Amino acid sequence: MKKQLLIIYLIVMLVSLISPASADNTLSNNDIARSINFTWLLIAAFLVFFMQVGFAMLGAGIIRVKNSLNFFTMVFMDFSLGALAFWSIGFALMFGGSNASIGLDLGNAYVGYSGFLLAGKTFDNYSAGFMLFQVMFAAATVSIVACAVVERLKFKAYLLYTVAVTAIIYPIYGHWIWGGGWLSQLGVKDFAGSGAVHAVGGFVALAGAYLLGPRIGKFDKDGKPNVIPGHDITYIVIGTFILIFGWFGFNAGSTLSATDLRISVIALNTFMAAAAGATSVCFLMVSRSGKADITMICNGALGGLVAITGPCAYVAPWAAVLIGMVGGIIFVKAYSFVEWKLKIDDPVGAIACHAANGIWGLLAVGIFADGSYQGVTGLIAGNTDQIYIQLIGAITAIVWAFGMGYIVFSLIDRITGLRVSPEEELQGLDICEHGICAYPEFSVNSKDTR
Amino acid sequence: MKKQLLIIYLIVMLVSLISPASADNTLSNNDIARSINFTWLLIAAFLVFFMQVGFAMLGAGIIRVKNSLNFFTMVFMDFSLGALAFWSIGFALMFGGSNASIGLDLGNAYVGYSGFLLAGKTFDNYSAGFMLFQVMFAAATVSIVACAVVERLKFKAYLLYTVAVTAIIYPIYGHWIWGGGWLSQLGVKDFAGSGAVHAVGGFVALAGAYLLGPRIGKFDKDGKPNVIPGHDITYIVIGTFILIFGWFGFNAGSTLSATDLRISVIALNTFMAAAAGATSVCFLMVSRSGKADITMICNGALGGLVAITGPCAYVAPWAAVLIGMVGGIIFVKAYSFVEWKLKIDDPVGAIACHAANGIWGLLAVGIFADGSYQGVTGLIAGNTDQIYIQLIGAITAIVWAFGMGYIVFSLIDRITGLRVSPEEELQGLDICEHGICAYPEFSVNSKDTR
Amino acid sequence: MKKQLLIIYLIVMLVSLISPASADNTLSNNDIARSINFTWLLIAAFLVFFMQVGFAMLGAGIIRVKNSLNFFTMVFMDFSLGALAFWSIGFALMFGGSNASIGLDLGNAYVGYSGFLLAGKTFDNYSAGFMLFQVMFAAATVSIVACAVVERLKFKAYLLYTVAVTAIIYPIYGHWIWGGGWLSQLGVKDFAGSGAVHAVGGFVALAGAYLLGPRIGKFDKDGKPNVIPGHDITYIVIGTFILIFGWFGFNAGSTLSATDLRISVIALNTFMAAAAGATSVCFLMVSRSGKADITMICNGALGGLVAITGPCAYVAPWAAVLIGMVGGIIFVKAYSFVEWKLKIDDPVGAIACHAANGIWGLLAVGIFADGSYQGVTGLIAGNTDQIYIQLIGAITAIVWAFGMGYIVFSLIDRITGLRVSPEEELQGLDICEHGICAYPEFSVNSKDTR
Amino acid sequence: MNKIEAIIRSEKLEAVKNALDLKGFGSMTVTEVKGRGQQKGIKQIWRGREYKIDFIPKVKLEIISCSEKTDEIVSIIRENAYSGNIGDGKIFVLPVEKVMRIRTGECDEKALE
Amino acid sequence: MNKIEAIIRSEKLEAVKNALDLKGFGSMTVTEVKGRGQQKGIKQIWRGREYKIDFIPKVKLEIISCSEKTDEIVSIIRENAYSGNIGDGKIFVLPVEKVMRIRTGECDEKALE
Amino acid sequence: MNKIEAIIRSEKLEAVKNALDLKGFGSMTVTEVKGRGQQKGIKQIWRGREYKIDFIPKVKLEIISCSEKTDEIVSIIRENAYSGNIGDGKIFVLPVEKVMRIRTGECDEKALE
Ligand SMILES: Nc1ncnc2c1ncn2[C@@H]1O[C@H](COP(=O)(O)OP(=O)(O)O)[C@@H](O)[C@H]1O
Ligand SMILES: Nc1ncnc2c1ncn2[C@@H]1O[C@H](COP(=O)(O)OP(=O)(O)O)[C@@H](O)[C@H]1O
Ligand SMILES: Nc1ncnc2c1ncn2[C@@H]1O[C@H](COP(=O)(O)OP(=O)(O)O)[C@@H](O)[C@H]1O
Repeated sequence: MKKQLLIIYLIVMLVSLISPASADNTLSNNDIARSINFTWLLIAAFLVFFMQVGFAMLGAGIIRVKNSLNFFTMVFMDFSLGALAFWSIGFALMFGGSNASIGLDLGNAYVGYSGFLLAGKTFDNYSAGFMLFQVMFAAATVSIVACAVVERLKFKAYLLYTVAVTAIIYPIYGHWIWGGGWLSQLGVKDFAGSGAVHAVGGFVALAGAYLLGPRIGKFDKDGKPNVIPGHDITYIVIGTFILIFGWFGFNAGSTLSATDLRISVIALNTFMAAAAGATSVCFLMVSRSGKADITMICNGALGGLVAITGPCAYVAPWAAVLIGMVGGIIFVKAYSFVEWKLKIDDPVGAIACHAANGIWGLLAVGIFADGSYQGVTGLIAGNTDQIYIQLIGAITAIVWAFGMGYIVFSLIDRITGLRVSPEEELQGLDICEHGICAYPEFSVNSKDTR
Repeated sequence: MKKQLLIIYLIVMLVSLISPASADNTLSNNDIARSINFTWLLIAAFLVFFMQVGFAMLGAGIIRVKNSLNFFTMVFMDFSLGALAFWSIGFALMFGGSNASIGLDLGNAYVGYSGFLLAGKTFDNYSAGFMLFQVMFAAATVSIVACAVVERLKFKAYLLYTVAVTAIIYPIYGHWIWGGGWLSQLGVKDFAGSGAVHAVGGFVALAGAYLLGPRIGKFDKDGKPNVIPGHDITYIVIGTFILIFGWFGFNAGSTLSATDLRISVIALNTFMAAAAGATSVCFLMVSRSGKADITMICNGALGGLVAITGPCAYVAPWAAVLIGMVGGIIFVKAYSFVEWKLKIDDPVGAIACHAANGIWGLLAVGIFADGSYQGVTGLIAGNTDQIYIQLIGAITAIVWAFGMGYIVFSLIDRITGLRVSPEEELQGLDICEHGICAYPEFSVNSKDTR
Repeated sequence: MKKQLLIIYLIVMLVSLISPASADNTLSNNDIARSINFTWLLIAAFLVFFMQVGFAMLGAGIIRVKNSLNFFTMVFMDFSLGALAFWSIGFALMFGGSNASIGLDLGNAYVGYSGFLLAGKTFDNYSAGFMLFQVMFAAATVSIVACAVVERLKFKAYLLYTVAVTAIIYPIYGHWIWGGGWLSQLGVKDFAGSGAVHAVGGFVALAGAYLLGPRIGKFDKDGKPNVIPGHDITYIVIGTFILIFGWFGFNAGSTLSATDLRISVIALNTFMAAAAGATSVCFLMVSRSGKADITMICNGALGGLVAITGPCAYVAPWAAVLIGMVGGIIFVKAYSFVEWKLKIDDPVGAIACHAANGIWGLLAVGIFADGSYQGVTGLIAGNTDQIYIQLIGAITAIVWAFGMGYIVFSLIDRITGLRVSPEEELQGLDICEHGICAYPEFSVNSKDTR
Repeated sequence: MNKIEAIIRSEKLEAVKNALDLKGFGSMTVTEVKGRGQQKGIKQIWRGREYKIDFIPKVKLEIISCSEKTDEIVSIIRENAYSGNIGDGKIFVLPVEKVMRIRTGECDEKALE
Repeated sequence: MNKIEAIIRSEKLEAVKNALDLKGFGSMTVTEVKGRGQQKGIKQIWRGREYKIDFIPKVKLEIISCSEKTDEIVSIIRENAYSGNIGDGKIFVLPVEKVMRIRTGECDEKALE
Repeated sequence: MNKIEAIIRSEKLEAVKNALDLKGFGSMTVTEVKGRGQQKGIKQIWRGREYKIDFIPKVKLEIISCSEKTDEIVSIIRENAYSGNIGDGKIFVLPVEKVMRIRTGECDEKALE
């Protein structure tokens, strides 16, 4: 991505040198190109923002009603507080030294250090739009973690952790792969963030869920996981629809420009992977139990999307279908694995969806990239190296995200404590942390409401 | 539409001949025009995709809670499985021979046969975006049918029928009218699909609802239809809002390009027709019963939208208002007609909304087209021929869609059976087909839950 | 804004003179610029339209379930009926004489009078898109008022009042500030409508809520306000998410063109103000009661958005953060003030959110405008005049909106009566005005359902 | 006087109500309840795994009647709530000491007219 | 001891609760129910057609009381649930054999203190 | 025969149900109710202001039993619904005159087997 940024930036600079008088009468080609690129980038940013409400509905629906409002509040605050943290610190750590825009000139292979607060010479029309797009990715990473720690994490701990992810954990890995850091120098390719967003989010989630421990009642004394159904399946489906809608911006917007006509292939690949993930899971579930099991189908679509996020620009539609199908199945298998083998309680399935498929997406680049875009090639194009390079990117994501997640959650534990009291957990976090339940006028039937 | 496609395509081709060096330094005008057209087309496709969740919420809200999840699942799978079917077969049948893009070169007046799997030379940046836009229309057609067969159709039958519609029924009519087939040669005009999407969907729905028979309890022994209220009126309204939002993409995106500045007239006409449909129904209902009857108002807006879909580019705003107002009233009348005269049980009102107004939309072109766009004229511009031509398009849609719907549903009946057992129907399809109900923690009051 | 309109318009005109042959082969730069500007304006209009469902969900969730459908219907009809009223009358009063487009040539400093029904020479591609964008603002103004009068206003009175706002009250203030009227001549700056939309809507709301009186049970005999909780907190949060999403179009679309690259700064400022408003309220509430109080956080974000709407183009991100933070706090304070001091019952908090922050937004231009856009400067740029000019704009908004609101609601009182009977109010307006409740199959627990 | 309580299938409520109405016993109070007994629970599926819902939604009918009418009402309920399958439910009769109609203050038999 | 059951209008619950509370009868259990009787159903409209909802939402109040207090409680409920319109509801009194407070194991009168 | 009514904490239902099941008392009917008593209401917050919810969600268990089994059932419920904190709830026992199983028409003790 760094190269792209540079090229775009150079074009922008060039133009302002060549045509200084362009503002006052008719517009030059490059003025216009810039405006179409801005339009594309901004609309993509709006769409990625909109994914937040998809996350909120999906997660809230999958959990019990007594904690659903808490989940909504978590997602709402992660983009709000996260925006302030990313704007003031994260953006500088991530893109400092990338020269993606004026003023982003200080940084090394490990971390950037220019552009804090988007102040000084860093601030211009281009960097503003660019940061808007990037901040949405940071927020998405946090929301992924929320999925795994909900129903028991203290709200204050969540606020602290939001700052840690948006100011440090996400931006630094981001710098390595998208900000000109050592992974990008190695040649790791992650177009829209299977690794940078999803694997990182997913492995922080793993650390968080592990340190928090399971919800009361999730595991029997003999370690058998119990079923804890959610409360609003329609929200799960609506949330998934919204996520797919926003994902178009997430992936196709990652060209950062509309003059890169690959956007249409990316959008199509994104859609086909979602459709394929949903379809493969649908057939799997129906063949197993005769029931369509819509929540798994939704996660199949999301698994497909996570997987295609990294390779979306480098592969052909048939490969997107394949990647999506496998992504759906990976979700199903990983979901059981987390519950039955790792014995970790991940209420919304973030680890199976984002961690497992994030890795799959990184590797898929090394397999299916066909050289039709930016010369990236994988196994099917006869390049056996890329997959190893991708593996390095994947392992780095795992180590960094799990490690940092572990450290941060442990630190927060010392500061505020991680977990609400068992009484509060039984009563539900909506009442005890937010003072109100989600549906004050409705009768709720849940087994363990106080 | 075929002509448009050709022109766009020719421009695209021309440019690549003229300016082979355009990629490496500054961009040519046609490069930029392409990128703005791609941007428009893709965003329109995203909006049309988003209509799916509008359909899902609208339909789920109008039916009983015990089947609401089934409806969500149907819509979710129709775009998922439908995407695979349209990509592999439908697209080739529809646009083969249209020359809308390279490789779409084989086909005749009745069917296309090139571009299968979007493979080979057919696959390029342009065709990818074009297919993405088109696949959303195929999915919309299926969702329309879902509205009429819900609460009793087997889920497996639905999957089969989704493939039939997206791979064959929709694409072939689509080929006739948009892919260079005989209807387009005759001069039938259907800008964004009053006929191709809505009338076709609506008449397949009629066949399906007829073959399935009414829900248990819908008709008295003496044939009087009973009232079966829905369960979530807020979803109906939200779904309608979302559909209007997406419809902007449906209609205005159908220029396939943003350099065609008619897009703004189309968008305005779309909005005015929705507003007019809602308003006319609101006044009608209030004058009848003193109650605003919001679900009818919503359908009034949708009736207006279906009606304006065909003529949206060819008419002036005042005509859009008129078309929308009549569309609203047509919905109200047709809704009663289906229930009381045809004695067909169409839970969500798809026949009244999409079949009746789809035909009205086709005819409205022949009445209100004023010659201000692409020279299409109707009665008000003194052209008395167009309305007959439009009538041919309408009759063809009715015969093809009802006939094929009848055949396909009859075939599926032999393969999997169409209808769930009466016990399953009473219990609700959510539990029996999907294994879970929509709101596991809420008390539900419905008369006939087991 | 008028100047902008003129410039854009002149460019458009110029181009059509210079390059008359542009349509038939390749496109000129200005053709392309127009198409990107249309694309931007239209998509922004779609987003602003989508805010309507945000309003509907937010408001419906904050009130009791027995009136929630009524609120949905109000919002649905305000854009529907409002579109017809604005199209036929309001648009002409607002932009007549502004020369924003051909045919908008008659008007003076106080009112416009050309462009009725968008007919005659006024109607062209540009004016169609322009009106579409503007009509959404009119609808938003009405929806703001709905928030304050809900749970007791008669539906028929609401329809009358919708016409009054969209045909007269909003357009005339709009003419003064955006249509070339006296406020714009004075130099009042209100980029996207802190004053024109939000303050006007908010002060009409104040008049309406005052004349209607409080809901039964809202105040004790001794005037102490009682707590009347809402029924669906998730809708409040989802509605807020949707509003933020749409607000990107509201603010950044108000450039009316994408070739004005300031759009990206505007979008970023919009987002940062929302985030800052949410964050400041979150910390305030947590420090007060230990509870996050999500509905207040949502209103904090909205308060920040209302406040940034006027200054969004003229200020830097750090100022947007500040404006947003203050906006959040203003909401909290004003909310108590309205309840405890004014003793006015405003169920959804429209007065605190839109009236108070609308004024704050107007003044903030005079404080934080830094001269980086269109030369607008405020206190921080050493210009002490602008704030006084802004004050004039603010006072005008207050006097005009409250005055006209008072007159219109008083008139409607004579025609249809304003308020439903106490029996109907107790039963809820859903049943008595719309004939059905929002969730027919669910048990509702509210204290005062019949 | 008696209080008749019947736990019946939700889908039989309509029929029972109509039958009672026909015979002039239109007054009743109905509650949504969940029950368990010989009827096995409902198997559901959540994210790939089966689990059993132990309690099955039922409807509880409550009718206060004069002692002479009790048997008639009980048998009307029984006939119309009957499906023959496990889970049809039960009818209980309890003694009632006093009844008052709030609107009129009438007591006992009078309050039931 | 007695069990007092009262079917009242939902909007009267607040007043009845407060009145009972004032006299020291703060303990009660409340259920959302639906009832029918002389009160006609609610007319609703669905997609252009009227239909009638037969059952009207009501609230059931249950109070276990010592026999001596029963009459007082019944009359407090009656006074405060009264509107004078059809549909005000009914109060029933049933005999109770035994009461136990789960927390303490206290029985009968003691459990009701 | 008796009707045992127990108002218990929602979160104890599972334990009570299992304990009863073990001893062969698997049949019961359950209703969501709201109660008040010595237990104070729940403080909630709405738009910056505290308010109190007076009624606390509870679960009502209803079991019809033969008179001989009543005491056993009552004590099983008591043991398993017990937490020791205010709000544990109460158990009431009422007399029942008649029981009928709808499916078979069996009456009284037979209907309870
Ligand atoms: N002893 C009992 N006490 C309370 N409720 C009972 C009892 N036995 C049955 N019920 C209620 O009756 C319903 C049907 O009973 P069940 O034993 O399943 O079928 P059947 O009555 O046909 O034998 C149960 O779901 C429960 O609600
Ligand atoms: N015989 C009865 N058995 C059970 N519930 C009854 C009986 N009669 C009345 N009710 C309850 O009381 C409510 C009010 O009764 P209704 O006859 O409508 O008015 P009123 O009590 O003022 O004459 C009913 O909705 C029903 O819930
Ligand atoms: N006299 C009563 N009549 C009806 N229900 C009661 C009565 N006393 C208590 N309850 C029910 O029992 C629940 C618990 O009672 P409470 O007095 O709060 O605690 P405890 O039983 O531990 O003293 C109440 O919420 C209410 O539902």
